[in-house]
Amino acid sequence: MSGHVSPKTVSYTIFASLMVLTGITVAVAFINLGPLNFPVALSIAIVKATLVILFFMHVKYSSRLTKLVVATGFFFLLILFTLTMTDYLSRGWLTYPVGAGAPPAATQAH
Amino acid sequence: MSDSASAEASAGRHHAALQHQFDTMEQQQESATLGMWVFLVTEVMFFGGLFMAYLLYRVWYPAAWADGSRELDILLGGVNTVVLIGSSLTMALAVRAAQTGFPRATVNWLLATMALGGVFLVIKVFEYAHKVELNHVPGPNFVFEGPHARQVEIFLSLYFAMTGLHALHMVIGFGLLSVIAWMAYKRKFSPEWYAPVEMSGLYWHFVDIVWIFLFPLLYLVDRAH
Amino acid sequence: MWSGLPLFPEQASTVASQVDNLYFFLVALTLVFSVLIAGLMVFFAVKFRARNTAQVGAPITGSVPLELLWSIVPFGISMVIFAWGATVFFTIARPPDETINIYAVGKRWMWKFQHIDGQREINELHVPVGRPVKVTITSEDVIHDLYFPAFRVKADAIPGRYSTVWFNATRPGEYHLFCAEYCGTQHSGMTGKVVVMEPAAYQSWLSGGVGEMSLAARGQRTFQDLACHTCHMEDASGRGPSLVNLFGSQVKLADGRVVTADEAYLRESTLNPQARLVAGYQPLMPTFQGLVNEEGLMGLIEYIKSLQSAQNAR
Amino acid sequence: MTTPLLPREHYLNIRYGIASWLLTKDHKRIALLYLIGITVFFVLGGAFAVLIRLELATPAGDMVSADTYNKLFTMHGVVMVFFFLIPSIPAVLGNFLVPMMIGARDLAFPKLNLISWYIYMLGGIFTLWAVVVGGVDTGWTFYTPYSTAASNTNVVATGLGVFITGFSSILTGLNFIVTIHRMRAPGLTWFRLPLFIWAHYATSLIQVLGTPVIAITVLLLALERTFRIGIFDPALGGDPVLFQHLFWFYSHPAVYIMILPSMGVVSEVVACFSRKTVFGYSFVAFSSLAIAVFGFLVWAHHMFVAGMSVYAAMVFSFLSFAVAIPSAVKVFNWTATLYKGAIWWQAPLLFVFGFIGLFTIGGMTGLFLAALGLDVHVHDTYFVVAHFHYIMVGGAIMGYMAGLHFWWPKMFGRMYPEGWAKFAALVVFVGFNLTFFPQFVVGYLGMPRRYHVYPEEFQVLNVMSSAGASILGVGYLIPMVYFIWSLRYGKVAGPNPWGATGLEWTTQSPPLTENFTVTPVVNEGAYEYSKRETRVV
Repeated sequence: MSGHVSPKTVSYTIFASLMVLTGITVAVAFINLGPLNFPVALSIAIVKATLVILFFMHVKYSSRLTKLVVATGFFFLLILFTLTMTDYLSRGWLTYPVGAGAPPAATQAH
Repeated sequence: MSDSASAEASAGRHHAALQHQFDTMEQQQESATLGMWVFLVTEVMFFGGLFMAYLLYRVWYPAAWADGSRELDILLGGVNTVVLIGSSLTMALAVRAAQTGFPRATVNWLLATMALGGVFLVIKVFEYAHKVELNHVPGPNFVFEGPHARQVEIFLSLYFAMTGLHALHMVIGFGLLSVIAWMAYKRKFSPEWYAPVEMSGLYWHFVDIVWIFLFPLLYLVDRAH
Repeated sequence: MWSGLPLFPEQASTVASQVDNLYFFLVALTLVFSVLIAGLMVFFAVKFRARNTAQVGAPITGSVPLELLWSIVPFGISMVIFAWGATVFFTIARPPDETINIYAVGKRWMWKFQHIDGQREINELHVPVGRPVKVTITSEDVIHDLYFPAFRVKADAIPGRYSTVWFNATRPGEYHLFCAEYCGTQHSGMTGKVVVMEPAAYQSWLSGGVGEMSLAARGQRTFQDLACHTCHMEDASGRGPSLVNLFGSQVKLADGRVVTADEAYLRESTLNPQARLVAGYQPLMPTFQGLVNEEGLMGLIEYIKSLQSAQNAR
Repeated sequence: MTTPLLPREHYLNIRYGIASWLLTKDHKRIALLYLIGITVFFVLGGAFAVLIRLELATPAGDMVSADTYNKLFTMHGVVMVFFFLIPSIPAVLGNFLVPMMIGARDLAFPKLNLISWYIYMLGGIFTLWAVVVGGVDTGWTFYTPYSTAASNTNVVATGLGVFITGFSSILTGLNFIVTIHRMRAPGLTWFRLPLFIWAHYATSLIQVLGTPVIAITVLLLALERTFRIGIFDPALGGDPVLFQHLFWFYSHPAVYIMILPSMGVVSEVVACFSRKTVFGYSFVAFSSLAIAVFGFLVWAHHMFVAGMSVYAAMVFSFLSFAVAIPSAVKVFNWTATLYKGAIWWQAPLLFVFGFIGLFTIGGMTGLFLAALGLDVHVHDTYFVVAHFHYIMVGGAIMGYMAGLHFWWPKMFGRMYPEGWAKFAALVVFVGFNLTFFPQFVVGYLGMPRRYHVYPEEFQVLNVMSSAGASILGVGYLIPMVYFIWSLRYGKVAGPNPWGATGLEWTTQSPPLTENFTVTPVVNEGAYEYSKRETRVV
């Protein structure tokens, strides 16, 4: 067996960092950052997830293949999100004069 | 094709846990790890569908999302986050104990992990029970006061779908760990072969990661508005 | 009654020929490539047929120039098709500025049409020749799809949303009208005909519906029945914003966004008033979900459209 | 030349009894279990198709009621897509051949492989149960809100069947990926792999990345239908189009799950029967991966008239044209492989010729559908029906038939009757074209799909299609008969009746349970026919 053995101190350090980040994300939730709320919360979550993946799950010390597999998963997840949102976010773009139409004269007077 | 005998055929000695389709323990271990990672990728995509729905309706109904988020108990959610990250730590230590050949420690860390997982689930049950009391469970009996009731229902639908599936994964993980702990107790693992411990560890950490996203997305977002 | 073996649909709208030209181009292209591939395959298979059991093929492994050739050429061709298709699509997707407006509601299993002048039809649609017609479509239950094969256009009727399809009919006559999105038992019975008429005949057909109120007038009656006028007054003195000159204008919302007051916005604000609340107003308006059906909504929208002050009327 | 005898011991006769099959961990036996399962579903789906075509022989709805008709085409779609086409080549030929081609004794996870089969059968039983207790009428696409709010048929049971079977597909893909990465024989580098393996690797990627999304989508659908939670229901604020996005995120790549393994078969067969290496090996190999990846970027071309944004439609249209290129590259390379070959006219090659011809038409008509302005007219008409049958039946099933004939001697040690097989290939080709070509025409005329009754002017074309379908049915029945016949009476094949390259041909037919007595060592590319002096026969 040639699995990577990480020292206990690494595990404890990672745990402590995760706790700190949890504290930060909770604290930040009570501050109104306007449109930044979501990106900040998400970024902290991504950092936390990355720590778990790299250290608790040993990906930092794993083969290139494992790294590739992990990256592939998130890459396709991103495809799902971005291409779907391409539709939703551009729905209103095609504008034509909404007054469009030639209402019959009779109904125009008011 | 050359029919020269391969090296491992003459190697002779096989580990008891070596399956017939593999040549070496190393090959078997690598295959198991790769298989587990590929499985976790499918899990990512599985939860991905839910996150997609979450993303869309969050963009559509930001106000309802803020209202719904405020309905969730940040204290319980926060405690659960700490508990689950703690269980990830104990899991990592269990794997380390198995790698380095300390079966007693392996069992103990696994039991600690299961205990923390149990705490998480119990807290989750209390959260759900509270929602049931308030008729906040989406469906025909759903009641919610406020201007965005219908959109909040979607938020809570997603809340239940996401946390419910997550909890289901926890339950499965709990079952897995009990088997692994028993095997460790029976001294089935050694520094040469601890694949099941490592696999369960990967699974458990994955479940933790899902929660790392669920917590801010469901409990925290737009709370300050 | 069937008339032999039809191979090609009638062209009865301005876009039909555009769509068909692309179709002919692609048919020709398909023919060229199919004949090329099948021809080469058969030719090689016959010409290089093994003469004896010991024969092996020539040691050819590949050719990068050839690979590049048959990657780049098809890519170029496909980009031409893409651009062409997108251009035609844009024409289909964007109605002209001046159109005759008709509302359509799909309901299992019928199509209900409302003309601005008040005529209502089921599974039949009368339109004049030579004038662009825009149909605003929605559904009362599941997804349907309003399809005019002779005009080469279709659009899904989606519950809770408006979609549009437009066409400019070129030839008087009767053509099929289909539901093209599966909707249950009588899906294949959700058909009808679109009758394209000469302008004069269309005018007399329009005025034939004696006693029918115009759609806007019906909407006005709904407006009063639902007591909308008690809050939405003509001047801005009501509890709700005035609706005069609202349609087509830019509306500032309570959360700071600005939206265009189009059909979809008016529909949403009736059914879910707080979703996009106008700045400066309290969230007092109740939902009218269940109190007014899709056709009633279309009347309301048409009524609101008609509320243009004199200087704003186009 | 002496007639060879069957080997004394092989995977089929090493153990007898039901338990030795139902508890087997041998990938070859599991492949045969799958073969039986998918054949049953193929016959079932075919029976639904026969009834559909009979009904459509006349414009009136005179044979079955509208509700029955709707259930027929739904069940035809569900059974054929989820229970036949998706598992067909990977689970039968892939299961049998992936370990043999890479010189392994089994897949990496044999137990998981058996579990996959049980999961597949369990999903199948759920679906059959749904059929027996009344069927389902939503179309295989399960579009909301019809499936959640309107249909009163067994949507949840069928959905559950699809959900369960999805896990079988995922686990098969996972098993292949790990096996191909970790179990290759010494010397078998990536660029010495048979193209069949490349194709299955690409297929597995799609299975692993796409299937979970359909699983969660179906789950949400079931929740929506049961509890009215509102995620897809416009009446509750949800978006039915979101369902379509999630559904097609899997279901479009799923088309490549069906076609890619067929392409793998075609590469093997073309190389073998032209006694040449595949032209542009690395281009064919990478085009499989390109198809798998690009296949995930194009799904919304199923939704151009579904109310999506005009700009998103343009993005998806553009990407759809991009995915056409690797497919075209493959077709050109196969054709070029024939050039200066020593073409040996055997039945598998005839099926492959059918594949190439029909796939070319199917692929080219795909361009019609990717072209936005044209798609508006032909979307949801019989043009689409014809197009995807050219891909799935003309492509995927033709490839499956080719592969089944090509490896039949390896699987059972006996030859199928060559003359009958050539005849069947011809019948299938003729019947297929007669069935589906008229549907292009009737589709462009504007006949919508899923129509129980239709205007009378479409009748001639529909009658042609129904007549073709009966020929096609016969074309599929003939092989079923002679395959079964050959199990007992076929000529004994010997280890390598085609004189083919590839590790699977270096062992006895049928192979031993552990495939190879000694792990083979590979020191050359996959298709070194030109180095061979004589054919083995």
